Amino acid sequence: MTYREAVRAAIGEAMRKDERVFLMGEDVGRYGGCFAVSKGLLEEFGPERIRDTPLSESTITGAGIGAALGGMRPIVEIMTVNFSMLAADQILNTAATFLHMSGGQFSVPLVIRMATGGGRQLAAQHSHSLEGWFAHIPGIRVLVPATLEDARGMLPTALEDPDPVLIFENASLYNMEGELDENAGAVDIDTAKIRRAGRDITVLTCGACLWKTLEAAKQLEGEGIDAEVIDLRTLRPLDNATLFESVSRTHRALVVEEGWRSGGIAAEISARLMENVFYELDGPVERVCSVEVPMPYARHLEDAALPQPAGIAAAVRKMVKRNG
Amino acid sequence: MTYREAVRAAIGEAMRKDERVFLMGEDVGRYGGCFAVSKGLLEEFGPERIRDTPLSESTITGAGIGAALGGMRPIVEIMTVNFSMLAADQILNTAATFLHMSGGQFSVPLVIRMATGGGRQLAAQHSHSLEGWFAHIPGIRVLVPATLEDARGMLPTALEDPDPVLIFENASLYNMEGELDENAGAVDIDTAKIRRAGRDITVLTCGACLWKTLEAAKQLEGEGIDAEVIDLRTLRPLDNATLFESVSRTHRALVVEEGWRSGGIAAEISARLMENVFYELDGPVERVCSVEVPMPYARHLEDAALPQPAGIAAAVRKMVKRNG
Amino acid sequence: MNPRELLGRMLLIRRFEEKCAELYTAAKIRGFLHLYIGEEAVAAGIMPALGPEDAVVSTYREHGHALARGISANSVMAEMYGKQEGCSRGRGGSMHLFDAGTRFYGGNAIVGGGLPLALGLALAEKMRKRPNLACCFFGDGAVAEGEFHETLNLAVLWKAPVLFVCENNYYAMGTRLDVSHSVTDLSKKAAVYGMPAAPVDGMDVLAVHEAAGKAAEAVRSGAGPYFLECRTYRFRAHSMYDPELYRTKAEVEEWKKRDPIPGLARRLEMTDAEMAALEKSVAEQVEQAVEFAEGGSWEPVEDLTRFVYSERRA
Amino acid sequence: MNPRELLGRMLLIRRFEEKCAELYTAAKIRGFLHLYIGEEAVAAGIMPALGPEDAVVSTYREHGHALARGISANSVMAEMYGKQEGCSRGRGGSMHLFDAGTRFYGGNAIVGGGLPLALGLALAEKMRKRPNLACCFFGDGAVAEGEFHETLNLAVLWKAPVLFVCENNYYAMGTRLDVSHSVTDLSKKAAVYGMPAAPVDGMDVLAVHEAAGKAAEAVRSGAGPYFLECRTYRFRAHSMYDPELYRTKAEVEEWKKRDPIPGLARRLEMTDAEMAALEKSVAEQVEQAVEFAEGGSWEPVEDLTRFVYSERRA
Ligand SMILES: Cc1ncc(C[n+]2csc(CCOP(=O)(O)OP(=O)(O)O)c2C)c(N)n1
Ligand SMILES: Cc1ncc(C[n+]2csc(CCOP(=O)(O)OP(=O)(O)O)c2C)c(N)n1
Ligand SMILES: [Mg+2]
Ligand SMILES: [Mg+2]
Repeated sequence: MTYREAVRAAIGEAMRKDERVFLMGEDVGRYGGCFAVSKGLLEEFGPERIRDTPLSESTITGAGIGAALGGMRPIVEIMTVNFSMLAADQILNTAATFLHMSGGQFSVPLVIRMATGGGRQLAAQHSHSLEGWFAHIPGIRVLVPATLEDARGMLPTALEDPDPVLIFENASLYNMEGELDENAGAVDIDTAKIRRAGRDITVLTCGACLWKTLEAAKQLEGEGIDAEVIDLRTLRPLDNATLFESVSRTHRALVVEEGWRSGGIAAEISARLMENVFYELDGPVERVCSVEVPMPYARHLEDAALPQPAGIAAAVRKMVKRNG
Repeated sequence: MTYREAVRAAIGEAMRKDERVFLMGEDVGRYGGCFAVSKGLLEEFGPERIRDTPLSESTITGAGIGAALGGMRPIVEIMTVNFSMLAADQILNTAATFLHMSGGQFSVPLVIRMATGGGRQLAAQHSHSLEGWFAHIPGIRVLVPATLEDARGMLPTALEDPDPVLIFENASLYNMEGELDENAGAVDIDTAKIRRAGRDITVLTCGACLWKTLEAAKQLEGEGIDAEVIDLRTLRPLDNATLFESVSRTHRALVVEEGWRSGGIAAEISARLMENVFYELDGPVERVCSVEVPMPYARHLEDAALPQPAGIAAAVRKMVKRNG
Repeated sequence: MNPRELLGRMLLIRRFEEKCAELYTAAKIRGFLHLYIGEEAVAAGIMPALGPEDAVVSTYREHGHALARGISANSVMAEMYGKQEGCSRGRGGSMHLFDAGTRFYGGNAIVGGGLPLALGLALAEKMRKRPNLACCFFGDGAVAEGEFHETLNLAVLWKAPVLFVCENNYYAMGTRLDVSHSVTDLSKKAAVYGMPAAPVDGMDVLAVHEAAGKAAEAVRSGAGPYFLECRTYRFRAHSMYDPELYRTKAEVEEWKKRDPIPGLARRLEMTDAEMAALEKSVAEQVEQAVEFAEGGSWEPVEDLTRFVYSERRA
Repeated sequence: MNPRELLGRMLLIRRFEEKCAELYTAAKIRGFLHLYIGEEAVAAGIMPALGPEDAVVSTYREHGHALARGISANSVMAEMYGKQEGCSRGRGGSMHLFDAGTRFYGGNAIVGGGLPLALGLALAEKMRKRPNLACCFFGDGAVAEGEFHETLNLAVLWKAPVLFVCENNYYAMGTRLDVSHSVTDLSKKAAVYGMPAAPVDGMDVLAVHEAAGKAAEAVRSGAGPYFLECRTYRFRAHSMYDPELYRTKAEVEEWKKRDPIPGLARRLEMTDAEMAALEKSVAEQVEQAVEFAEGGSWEPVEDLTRFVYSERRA
């Protein structure tokens, strides 16, 4: 089973279980989804519930908010995060504020899914990783499923959430193969998870970078460096407890993210570690992020712009040696 | 002279000096500007150069990019930052990427001004401070004039910049009175400035929070605490040198910003201090930011949500005592 | 609804807002205050066409909509005061009146931002096979926003039961209709999406009332959305900060001759005594509302971070 | 431009892109690749109406626009390869062809994103009192975006010299025209803003050529924008990943009968020998372009952060 199929299974099951759930977005129906995620769902559920829309990101998102207020459980697919800026107003000014402005009267049980990430030579307008940036906004929840289990299990939990949830699926993961339990289902969307236990350093990451980090960790293992790898899973709200506990144990932390460095989620985590476990740190928390450049098309430049296992390993090595 | 008049003088002078400069935005002309900033300019320059637009934030911004590419020096006014989300796509995907995507052929000498900030009981959709958030985007420059001098002097320098510059004017400053030299003119837009020298702690801030911080510093002075106050002025790119030098001297740092805490500019500064002056720190860098809540209307709740001098002073006190 | 009731509603809105203006000067009400004075015939004329289960989406100039929808003057006034007895607990203020009981989905301070919401609410009604519609108020200025275009297109494509009510008061802040729009006949703009669209005299509550009834019926029949352009005028400034540089006093006076309230009173041949009685009952309501608001309480500051997220999972 | 030249341009675009498809399979070209095959009559027919000082704003399906505008096949191909000899230095790729020399303001990968740009470019020409126009290409899908509405309104309000060229190929990815638009007559949608708007057979380069000439002249006369809807069809998939589930082979075949290239060749009564000569010259250009790209160089990785900001102040 692939990550793509895990997402598809999650959507299908949710729609079978709850007739309030429907999917809408550009090319989710006849086309089968830009990344073939929703392929076959139109045939099963029909065009009312697998709803193709025109190119109108802002209105699709706003209509999702309205439908959620009206008692439905919409899943809005914004084809990719790159187009989410067109819907930014509805997300920040309406979805995120509605419960509050109404003094608690109206919650917005809306799920917005979007593909995110670079690495496929799609250049400056099609390679963003803005999930960490969206995590700035109070009133929404931000999920980053990195595993098949989370791809399968975060959506149903998100649909149970009374508030708006954004799910970012890294497009480079759709083809990832793996095993998934027959009974795999809803998972929690509150906690970070230790994907590899270790003693020497905590590496905090999410999404596609989880796999790059695990690759780096494996390499480091051969060199006698034992890295703990934490999958953040939820970028808003962050699971402080798990983060702080781990770093208090390993005394070193590196944050790896695919977003641009300045003002990304890595900065926030670094700041929180500073505030909360400063006296546990053997050295400064460091960051490996994307280089702050609009993504270049050329392969070698794109590779250099994105976090890579080698760079992650090098950063860890430097940190562990520094205060070895 | 007021801050408002300083901005107006800057616009007027730029337009007199360079016929490529023009101002466009909602109600900049006949209405005189939502905050009366452009009052009188229509009479002087006429409707071609003080150009009223319909409510179309995305297209106004995009047209500004186009006009800049076409040889003009547009100043686009987005009435307030709250509406900038409607223009986010043009800013992030076009203005910020154009030079790069074109391999250096086309730069975008566009200035976008917007009013920012809360504190006037305008509630959840009209009180944002997103300047720190915008500072995430490579390819743009982000300015936050806090003083009359900067209100007067940053605009002309921004207009000389070949790349897109965003200027955030905190609306609560427009009525601020002060002296301004007759010959006041262009100022640099690269450096942070020490607004109050001090020994015990560095407080880094910008915009309207500068004044709250200076108020706190005054209060602390009476208690024998000598705070250095730095006005960041430019949020992208940050003036690392000034920041690091100061904190290396005082060994303590507090960042104060009006934006929401998670993922704001304060987080980025904290992370940079961590990475660069960790071994100089006597204790963790702390943050005083807005509480992460859509802004409530009621006065007492809004006051509690925003950074206030008392809260800033309390944070400093705690930090200085901790490792006194 | 009979014409006398319509008159009563308009008068309530008028006097309520006059009081608000006073209270603003007294700093009891803060923030932005956008008065509806002059436009009362629209809210008063439209609302009777809606059923209790219909959804309403409004703007920041929504006191009139809220009162006409039946939200109590008490809770609206308390909201303006920022008291927790307000219809949005004091969190929203003048621009964000909300009421679950009447399906009033708020004052929205983002121009045009409510349009997609109404589409979604209507879609929900349709998918749930309920006979309700969503009624969406917005101004002439909002018509220039991209979301107007996107929403009208989708509403027709999906045959969504939306009643679009454009309150064309000829200005968006200081921007005159012909500075906002290359073609000022807004009904024509709406008709091009393939929906029925008609202008109506927004200073004549009976005309609005009739047009709304017809429009709502058409929407409920399943034919899809309907666009009503109510041509009206605000007698007051855009908000309390507006020096009104962009229009002449003479223009305002000309429109005031068409004031919907005395206009209807004349048509109904109301006697002085009848008018006085009506004024008195309205004044009592407004006074009561002020008393209620004055007597209200502040939400404890410890509760600041409530309502960012729901307190229970759905 | 004479019809034979138009034929030559169309053929160059066709063969160039066929080669690109091949090179994509060979992984020499990466990322997204959106082929224009079938739509060549639009680019070939429009461009001759433009002067060298006019500005052009394009989409991600812009190889045809770039070549017809006169950007060399060499530099376009090198761009596809990601080489620094490419027209965007290898930073842009297929979706972001740029060329200052011909005022080609790029491939834009945000649908509808180029519309405001063209408006601004046109405004600059007007304010600078220069006689040039901005020509803006976009698809039927883009017409649904809010920016379409905003831009057309403003273009008329400002009498901006924009030539809007809508390439209506009946699909936006897999979304058929009538799923995108409540009213599928796109010229009608544009006309409502108060500008001349006309459909033209986008499979007939001579018709496009004539219509473009007329339209450009009208724009240059100072009358404001003009909207041309070129009805056309893409013969290939949306991009290289598209399994084309949304349309039938028969539909595609039906349109192929109207292929603009053999169509024009027949009308010009080209002999086999003439066609062979033309093919040969085109093949040489394409081959040369591939050689040029192959021989190009990679930008040093140390230069990664160049072009985020300008290297000099203006
Ligand atoms: C997206 C957005 N842009 C700008 C504003 C500032 N603004 C508030 S009201 C207004 C005018 C709106 O005019 P119209 O839609 O005609 O409504 P009216 O005020 O006349 O009732 C403007 C520009 C806003 N609130 N939202
Ligand atoms: C704002 C935005 N939304 C979605 C996409 C993804 N996308 C790329 S092309 C396309 C279809 C555009 O159709 P149309 O405008 O008709 O142009 P065509 O591809 O047919 O030439 C879509 C949905 C995008 N690039 N930009
Ligand atoms: Mg209006
Ligand atoms: Mg198309």
